[in-house]
Amino acid sequence: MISLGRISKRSEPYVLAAIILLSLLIQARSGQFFSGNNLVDLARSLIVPALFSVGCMMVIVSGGIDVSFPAIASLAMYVTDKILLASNYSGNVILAYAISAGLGLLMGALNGFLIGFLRLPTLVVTLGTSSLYTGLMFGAFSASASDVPPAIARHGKEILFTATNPTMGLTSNMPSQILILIAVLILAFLLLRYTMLGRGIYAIGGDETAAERAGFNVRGIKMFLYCFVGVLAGITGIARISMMTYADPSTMLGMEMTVIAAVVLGGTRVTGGMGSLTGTILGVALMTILSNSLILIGIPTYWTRVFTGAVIIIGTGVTAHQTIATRRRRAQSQKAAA
Amino acid sequence: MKRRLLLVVAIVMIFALAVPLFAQSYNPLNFKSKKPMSQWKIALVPKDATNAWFVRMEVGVKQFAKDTGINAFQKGPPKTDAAMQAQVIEDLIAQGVDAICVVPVDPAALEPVLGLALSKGIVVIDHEGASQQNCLYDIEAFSNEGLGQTIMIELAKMMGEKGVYTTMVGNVTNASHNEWADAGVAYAKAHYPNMTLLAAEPRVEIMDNLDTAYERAKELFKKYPNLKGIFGTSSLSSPGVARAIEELGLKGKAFVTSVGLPNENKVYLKDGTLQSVLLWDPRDAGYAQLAMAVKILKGEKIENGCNLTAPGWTSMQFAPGSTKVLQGKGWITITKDNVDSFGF
Amino acid sequence: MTTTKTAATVRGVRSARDPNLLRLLVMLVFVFVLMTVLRPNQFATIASFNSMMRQFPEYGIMSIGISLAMITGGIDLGVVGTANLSAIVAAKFLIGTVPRGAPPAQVVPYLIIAVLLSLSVGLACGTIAGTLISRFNIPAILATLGTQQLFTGIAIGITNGRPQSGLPLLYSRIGNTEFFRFVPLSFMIFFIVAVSVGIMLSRTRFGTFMYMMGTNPRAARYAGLNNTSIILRTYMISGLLSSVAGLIMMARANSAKADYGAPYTLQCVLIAVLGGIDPNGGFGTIGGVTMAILILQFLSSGLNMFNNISNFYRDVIWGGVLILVLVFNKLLSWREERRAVRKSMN
Amino acid sequence: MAASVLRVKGITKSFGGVQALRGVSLDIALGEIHCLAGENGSGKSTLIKIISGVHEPDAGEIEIDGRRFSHLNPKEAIGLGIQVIYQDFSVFPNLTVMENLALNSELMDKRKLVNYKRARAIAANAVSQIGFDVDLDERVENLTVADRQLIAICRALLQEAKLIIMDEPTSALTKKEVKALFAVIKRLQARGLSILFVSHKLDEVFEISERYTILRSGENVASGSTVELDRKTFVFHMTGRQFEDEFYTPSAIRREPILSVRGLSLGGAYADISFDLAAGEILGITGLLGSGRTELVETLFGIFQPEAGTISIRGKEVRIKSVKDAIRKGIGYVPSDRLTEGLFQPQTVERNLSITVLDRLSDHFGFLRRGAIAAMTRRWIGDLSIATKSPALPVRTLSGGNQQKVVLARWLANDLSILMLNGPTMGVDIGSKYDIHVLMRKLAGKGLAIIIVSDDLPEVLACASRILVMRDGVFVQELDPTVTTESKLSELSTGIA
Repeated sequence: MISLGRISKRSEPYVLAAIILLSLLIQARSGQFFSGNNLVDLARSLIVPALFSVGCMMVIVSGGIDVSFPAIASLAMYVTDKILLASNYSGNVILAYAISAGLGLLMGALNGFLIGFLRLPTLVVTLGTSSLYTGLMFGAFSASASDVPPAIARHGKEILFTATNPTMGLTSNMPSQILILIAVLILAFLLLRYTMLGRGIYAIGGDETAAERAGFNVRGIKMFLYCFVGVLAGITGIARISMMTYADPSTMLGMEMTVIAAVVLGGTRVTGGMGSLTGTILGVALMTILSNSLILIGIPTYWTRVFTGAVIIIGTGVTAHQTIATRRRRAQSQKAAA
Repeated sequence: MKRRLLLVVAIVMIFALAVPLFAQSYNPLNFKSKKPMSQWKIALVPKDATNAWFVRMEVGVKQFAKDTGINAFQKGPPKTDAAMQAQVIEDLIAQGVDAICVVPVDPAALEPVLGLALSKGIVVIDHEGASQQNCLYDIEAFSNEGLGQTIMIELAKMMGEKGVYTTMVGNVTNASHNEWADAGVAYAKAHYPNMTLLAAEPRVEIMDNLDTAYERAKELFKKYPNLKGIFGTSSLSSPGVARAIEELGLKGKAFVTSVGLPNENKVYLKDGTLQSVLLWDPRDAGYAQLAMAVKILKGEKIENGCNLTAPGWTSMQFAPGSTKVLQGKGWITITKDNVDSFGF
Repeated sequence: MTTTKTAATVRGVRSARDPNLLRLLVMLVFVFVLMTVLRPNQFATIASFNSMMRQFPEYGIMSIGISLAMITGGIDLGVVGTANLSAIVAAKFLIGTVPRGAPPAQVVPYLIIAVLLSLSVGLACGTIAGTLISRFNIPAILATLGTQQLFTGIAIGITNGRPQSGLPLLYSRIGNTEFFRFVPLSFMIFFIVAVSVGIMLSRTRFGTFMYMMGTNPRAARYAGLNNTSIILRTYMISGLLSSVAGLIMMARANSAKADYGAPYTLQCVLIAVLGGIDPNGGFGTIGGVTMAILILQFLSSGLNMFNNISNFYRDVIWGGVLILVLVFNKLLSWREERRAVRKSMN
Repeated sequence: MAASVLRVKGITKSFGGVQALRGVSLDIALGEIHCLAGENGSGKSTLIKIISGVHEPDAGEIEIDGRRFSHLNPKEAIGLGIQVIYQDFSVFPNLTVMENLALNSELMDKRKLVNYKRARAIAANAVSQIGFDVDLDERVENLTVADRQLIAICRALLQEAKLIIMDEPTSALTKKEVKALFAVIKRLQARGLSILFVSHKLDEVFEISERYTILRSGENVASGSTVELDRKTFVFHMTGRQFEDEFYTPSAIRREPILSVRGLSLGGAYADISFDLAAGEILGITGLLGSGRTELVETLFGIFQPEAGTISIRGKEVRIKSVKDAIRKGIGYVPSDRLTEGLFQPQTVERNLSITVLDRLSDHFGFLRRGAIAAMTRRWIGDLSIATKSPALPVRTLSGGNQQKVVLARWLANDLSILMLNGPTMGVDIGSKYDIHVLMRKLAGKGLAIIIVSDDLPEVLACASRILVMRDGVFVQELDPTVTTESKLSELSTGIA
């Protein structure tokens, strides 16, 4: 049923084309892009931003915006880390994920309450809670970089396979955390596509009043959504520190803007209602490849920011231009049809 | 119109000249405090408060306060930022502290505010800010140049004094990191003819992030197969790069060293990915800064060999040609043999 | 019928707009009194006011820039990048051209050129951001995220990240002038900026256009407003203000650097929001923003007087206050709205 | 009389001291098309919300299928077979037709998961019920307004509705679409459904309904069988006022045209349009949505740039580069969508009114002359009798008619020579509509050249001195309103005899 015309209106193909072009450029400049170990390295770097982007995309689809997820992830993982260290816990890492997810849930619930029940503007609320959570982490918990408990350290050493670059003999390990990403993606896909809850998220983003009248529990869905983002952030926090076997409370802060940029780059409509997991992952992949290949391309460190800035501007510019073009085309075809 | 403009300029100039802020030379002996010791208030301003390094420094500050009974505390900006650090100092001056010890994010940016402090009779002690003009003394565990040289000597040792290397800084805007790296590169040029700096990427930045250090290192080793060594400055570079070396299977073929904390590097030192990292204990540095401030408040004259009562800081020497910069015994080299003896 | 309906809404409108200012004022007084009571010998002193007046102008001016962008329904995340880039250009010019040890009279023309240069860089940066948003329809948040990277990147690129110091002494002398040994020049500049932007918003045609376009860009177009030019001019003003802030930072630090004040961006957005600027555009006043700036400065300087309280509690209080204000505003407006909505329902 | 599907008795409701409904009653028989009429603020919406369970009445009772309730909640109401189709249709623009149709019924079934196969079946079934031909995978935002409404109707049918309440269903539809809608309504009636048709458009009320109930100021003023009702009484019941019959005979049309359009074309919208307009004339342009009428006037207003042809003002060929340019040339435009194009809803009446004249009401440096603005605002509020307590109120607190007057005043305050109005009385109650018509005629009499774009045929007939009918982007005929009938007009614009 999907026609070619419909596909050309989506932004996924454009992002994919951009990724391919960029890959070819990197390959040409370094001869290193399509080596097994480079791809594994990229996949590894993708895990954390991709985990964040799933929740971020869902929030944008619902018509909101969330800038608090890095703060939630940091505080949740930090408190978890400290609890486990203090209790000399040496069991399974699942407990770490559970605690962190639980803390994320609580923090997300505050967002959800303020946004869903009090109907406060999402950007302002999450800016506020973000400030609150980071402040708590550094103030009340006087957080600083710390060791990780053995459970997390062991988890960090679990690797799925090792990719070797045949020409140079370099090896890269695929961390097991990629499984978490895959699981989250599958879960999010099922949630968004096959549950009323997921369709409700799209419905709210399309028209909130209509959603309410149709019988969607708008408050409940928003509550769920921000809780979900919180849980996801908590999990991401543990994934991050286990991959580094080192708990640095500030390592994730400031990621919100790049993640949002990646999500929008992937075709999610800033005003809500539209967005796909495929597009989101492509957007994140593009940003990840970009930020992890500046040396491979051979851009001097001093000029990397200029390059990233230019790519954000050009990338979003193309997407913006393309949606406007689509809108125009649609208006004209409607006129023609009438 | 023109005349009015001139008038305004003239008025501004009069006010401007009435405020002496710069290029004053102060005699430390004039900073002897008239207050009893129990009323002294000494603040130490770190670069930020979250870095493990400064958390450790605060241990020294608290220890000093306990040992001497003096009201000494650490108060840092919420983010590593020169402008915010200046604001904290502004507030401390307004509160009327007796001495400010500071680890500047950027010495140049603090000149005006520290000048203000000095003009109000507040003792100013710098640490890791050898280029600072507006301070009474700058105390260093070493000279910036010396540390850079030592990191290079360590790296050269690992690399067998030959091969391609590059430098890695916390941020390209970080002043002291750049100084160490510059000194190291200069030293290599003079002493190791077989070592070459990677021309395409002579200075890599890791955004003060362990994960970025790891990712940048991986990219470097992929793009430049003959890269053999990384001269790190930030304490996050050795664990990050070591992890990359280990994962890429380059153990024994590629090397890194930097300033580093024992705990962060323990694993890699023990498994041989890292051979050594350099350290001066920030706790002792914090303790020594306060001791220095107290000496001046007491009106003591500072001479070669003065004792700042912290391990490694017991016999300070003026840097060659300077009457301001005092250097201690230096840094400690941490290897797998002594890494367990620090307890932090 | 109509009479009773509208009479009720008049009350509704008035109490919905002014009370926010009133609440901010109450909060400001509360923080002030609290700090004064807790630190009687330190907070309410001339030295402490003098110190505060030297601190907030730079980020205060940037907050005003961001507020303007937010009134038109956008946001400007590029203020700090613009400030530093323009300061660096001025610094590079001064360092490169002023002969060492030149007498003040000889330096003045160079200073004037440097200031003009820096202001034009600010304008240019604003023009770029404004063009991206108005002509290429890039969402403001992304466009300015991009320009922030771009401007900071250029600043790093042309300096290799090193601070540009060694400015002629006269620059920071003038920059750090204190009138009557108490009122810093930077504060005067902030005052002038706040008053003139306030007047621009409330008393000029352009200000009204900004509010109207921020409320409904489509209706603005049909009313004959040139949205492209309004957006462009708004970001140009924001860029100009950023470069003013950059010049102040340059005087305060006696040097310029690519990343001075990087954390200010988020802080400025928070100030604007607490100050009552509607992030969706169309509403908010400079009076509110100024009060939010002062609240933040009182909190910040006040907390610096507590040796054992981490500066991060400022973030906690700030975030908490922001949320509480929102909740409070909401509960009140709900009460009003419920009345108004029910009446307009039939 | 047949059994009642819905009977409400003595409903009283007040909001914070304001009495919205005073003992209102309504009785709808099984299979009946019943019209609920009343002006804005008469209590229609409140009554609907009470029936659908959104509001709880203070007093009175609701009887559905013989069961009595003192109040309902929305779920109960739906369960009892009551469906409301709101003015905005409450569809999800970003979702497909299929989802729009299926989601609601899945929600009612309390399903947690989505089964696309079942959803498709549900959707296909729904559209087939009224013979609606639509691509189930198309996003609703790509559909026309009329199609969106049909989707809302199909969706209501899925809920096994017994009574469908349509809240001003025709306000955004063209004449042709209204016809199609009425056919659908008749078909629903044939299946035994009852329809409560809420409207204040009298011709529609006469055409579709069998019985009517009229509310005014929250009270029943009349009800009965529609055939026994005539226009005059209807209008009187609605407004409590008597109106003169309307028509316009231009008194002072100048010979020289002020505006001449020759061969104007815009790809995909209209082609080869030529006409003249003289001062004192009211030119009516009518045609269906999509006939190119809106694009034509918006081209004259500088929103679109024509691809071919010329525009001359007072004999001089001009290029209208932008809206500002159009205003400078003395052209004003009241857009069709007051909500999104006409007004700045949360801003004050004063700002909304003065926005186009700020250039004149500010000094050399752009400073506003606030006294002059206030005086001007006061004057126009008085002149057009805009009902508002204070010019400092947000314009959204005004009724539709008064809002439209604010937009009008904005243009009249300019030194205009040409005023174009697109759907000038859409969603405006009869009283205000009458006022606006009188005003337009008065303005034309004073020498303004006016273009009205409207598919409200009686309105065009009543106001215009000359009518141009547009179809598929071209003018099909010019008519003289004094000798034209509604059916002739409708025939010409639809192309269907």
